[in-house]
Amino acid sequence: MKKPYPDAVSALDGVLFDGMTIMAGGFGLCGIPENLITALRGSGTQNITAISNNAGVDDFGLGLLLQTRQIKKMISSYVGENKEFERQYLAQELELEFNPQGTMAERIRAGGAGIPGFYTKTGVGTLIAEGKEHKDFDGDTYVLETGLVADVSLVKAWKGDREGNLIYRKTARNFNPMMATAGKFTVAEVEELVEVGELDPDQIHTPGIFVQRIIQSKDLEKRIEQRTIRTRGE
Amino acid sequence: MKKPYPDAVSALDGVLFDGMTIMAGGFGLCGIPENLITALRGSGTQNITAISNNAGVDDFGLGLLLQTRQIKKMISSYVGENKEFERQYLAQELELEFNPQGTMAERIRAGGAGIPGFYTKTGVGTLIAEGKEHKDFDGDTYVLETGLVADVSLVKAWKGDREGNLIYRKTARNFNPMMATAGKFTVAEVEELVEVGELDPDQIHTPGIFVQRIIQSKDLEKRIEQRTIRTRGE
Amino acid sequence: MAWTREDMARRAALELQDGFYVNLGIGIPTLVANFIPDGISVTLQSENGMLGMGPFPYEEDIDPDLINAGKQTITELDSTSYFSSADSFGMIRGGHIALSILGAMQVAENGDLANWMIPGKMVKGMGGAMDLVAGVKKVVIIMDHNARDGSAKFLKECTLPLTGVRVVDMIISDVGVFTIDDEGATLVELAPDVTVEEVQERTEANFKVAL
Amino acid sequence: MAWTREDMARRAALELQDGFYVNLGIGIPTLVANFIPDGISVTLQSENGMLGMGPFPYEEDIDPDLINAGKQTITELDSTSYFSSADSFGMIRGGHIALSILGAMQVAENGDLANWMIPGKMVKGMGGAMDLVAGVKKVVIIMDHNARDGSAKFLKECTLPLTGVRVVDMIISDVGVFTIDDEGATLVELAPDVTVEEVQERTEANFKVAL
Repeated sequence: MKKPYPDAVSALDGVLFDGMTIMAGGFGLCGIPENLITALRGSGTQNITAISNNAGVDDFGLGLLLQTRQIKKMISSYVGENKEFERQYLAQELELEFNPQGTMAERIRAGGAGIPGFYTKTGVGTLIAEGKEHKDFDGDTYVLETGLVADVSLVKAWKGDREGNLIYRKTARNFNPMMATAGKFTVAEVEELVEVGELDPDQIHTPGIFVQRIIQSKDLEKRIEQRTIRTRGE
Repeated sequence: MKKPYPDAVSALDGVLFDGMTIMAGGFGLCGIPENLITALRGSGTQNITAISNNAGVDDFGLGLLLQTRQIKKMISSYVGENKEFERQYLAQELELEFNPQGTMAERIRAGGAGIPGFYTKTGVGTLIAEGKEHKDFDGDTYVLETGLVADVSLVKAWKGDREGNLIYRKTARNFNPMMATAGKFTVAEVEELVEVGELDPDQIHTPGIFVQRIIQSKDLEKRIEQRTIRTRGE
Repeated sequence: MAWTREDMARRAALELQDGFYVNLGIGIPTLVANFIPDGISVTLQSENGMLGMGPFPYEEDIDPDLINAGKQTITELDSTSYFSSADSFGMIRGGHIALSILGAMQVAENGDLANWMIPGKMVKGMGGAMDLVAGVKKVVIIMDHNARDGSAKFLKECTLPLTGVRVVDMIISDVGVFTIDDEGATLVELAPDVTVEEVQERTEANFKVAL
Repeated sequence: MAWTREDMARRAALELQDGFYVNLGIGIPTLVANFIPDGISVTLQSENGMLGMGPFPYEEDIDPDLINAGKQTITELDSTSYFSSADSFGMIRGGHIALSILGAMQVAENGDLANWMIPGKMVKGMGGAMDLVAGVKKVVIIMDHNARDGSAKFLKECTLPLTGVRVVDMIISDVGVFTIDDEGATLVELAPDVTVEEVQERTEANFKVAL
């Protein structure tokens, strides 16, 4: 049971198939599995349902899979940054399911934790709740949302060890920990792949049980969408 | 908004009332809020509903509140270690609600996260599911469980800062992080109360938003229930 | 003289109280952070997984792993903690955030809010807005009182798809401040030189006046 | 010659596969850790919040913050991680644990399990047993084949309150090994010198024989 793989292409070997559901971690372009997305593009896998908070930008992140028309459907909370997405969606070439961001995060956590459904107040009385079951608790109305799982989850962490234990860094954590739990098969890429014992057991964010394969990222771009600075004196 | 208090008695001042619901962290006697339990006993608060995985032992942990008959009802998963508990329960002096341990942990997390109900497979077909709503998802049957909240949660951490950020140590973490989120008012005791900035932001288990007051523990006993050792040569 | 965007942000900052945990939306609400009153300590939550958001970085401190919910580069503080999106929205949905300040396309007199989609136009998504208005204890809207074409944005009923039902507690617009509760809407403050009559003309919603 | 407790634990250990994440119950199941076959790496989960459980400590290494689900002092390994009870049972309920080995009071031929309460006696609670049998992929029971009074424990139907319905995949008792699937129970191994007839006499459940 060796989890470390030499690169993204080998780490995805044998686990991809047309029509599959993929989860990809990240918020915007922060904390996305760059190497694994590139390898998924290279695989030519078709008709993917992609669960990811955002859809990348035209030439980066999941935008790379939109360019090649590998994605059939997106489940996201916000896709405003991507022009190619807009074009494909308006031309009805792409299916889209919007989820409130917190509902989406919780659905993924639920999927990983064996919870098939939960109630939330988010979206009650809006389009999002139409056609879904409602239920009252203590006089308030809530809507039933279901757990989400993926055939393969692609996650990005900062450090990881050879058993698959992961530690994330700052806001690059975002959706990655839940997606690691909700993949039937989870592949992680990390900036530093270390020996077992180098990570503090109290600080591990994702225990290795959730990670089937792990690689060390190469040539990360870590692109910034909104470079916002202050100047001295402000 | 100063969160640090000088001791457990002052940290509970003004937040206790007869008939209240308390959550107390810990698994067995590991990671229990010793100082706060002692102060709660000293307060004389009556008719408490106590949500805690275990009930302590006769003369330690929540057992201290059973001795003084301050607890009206326990919500727990396992109470086997406590003789006084058994006596009061068999004499019908004490109400008891058993929850499967994972269901209990999830109910507390749900309470803190604004989830009033969720479905689980745990307990379907057993006494635990009797009288509860059932629902099928993908051909399997699940039972509806509800979120739990407390008037006051008492938690124990290893380190905490003056903003209430907490870090737990080893298996003393257990129920403490969820209980911190599920208390309408949460009081934490920590072994080391440090200045803001001393804890690594990536390693904080409980963000300070969940902690209203914090004290440094004094004279912790940290009693061990099952002292199990191996000898050299084994 | 109607309020400028800065005036509105400054007025919104008066809703902050010492020790509050607050979530600020994208746009004008972000400006509120510049007007936190002296002597008050407020902690900013960013729903992508951060409590204790600091100011924008100096050029040399930019970190691609550290952004806010608007995808802008930011900095951390001594008190900062990071967490997952699930934990972040547990915090929001669970009612632990005291105040959220957001923008709006339309608000109805009963507190209904529409701020995420215009049918027929490309929809970018609701992001965390539906979760915030459903979970946060108090929701304050900062918006221009009227649309660019002059039409009313504070309405009897929203015509756009809703973000939340009966969720808005306060509107701060360029003409003044309204509170909304179970009894309906009330105009409680006017911007300088703005009259009640002018506000009534520019508003479709019914509101009481209690200046 | 019926199997001893060690024999049963040794046999149960043959169900382990390289890379498995496993949860061992209190009592005889704990012994299984002593018989993990050479060349196989298995990670033990403790449901109070630990993955990668090490052996009992030497006297000087006892740490009150480090116990297993049986409240025994233990040690950590290089690969250990700690997490909350909610995360631990998310792992269990979510099907991430390959194998759980537990004790039993009664098992029925359809896989029903009773191992937590005897009506009329003080009930200590189910702890994590209901969650484990509901969530773990494969559930193996180690038990004495008969109760102390000689009565059968492997039954047509359990008479005690259930821990889970149709959850047991394998029973290892002192007389041999049974598998249970949708088709029913099958005796697949016998302890040395135990006969099928003897097993049938000591068992109430119907079972096929496929030795």
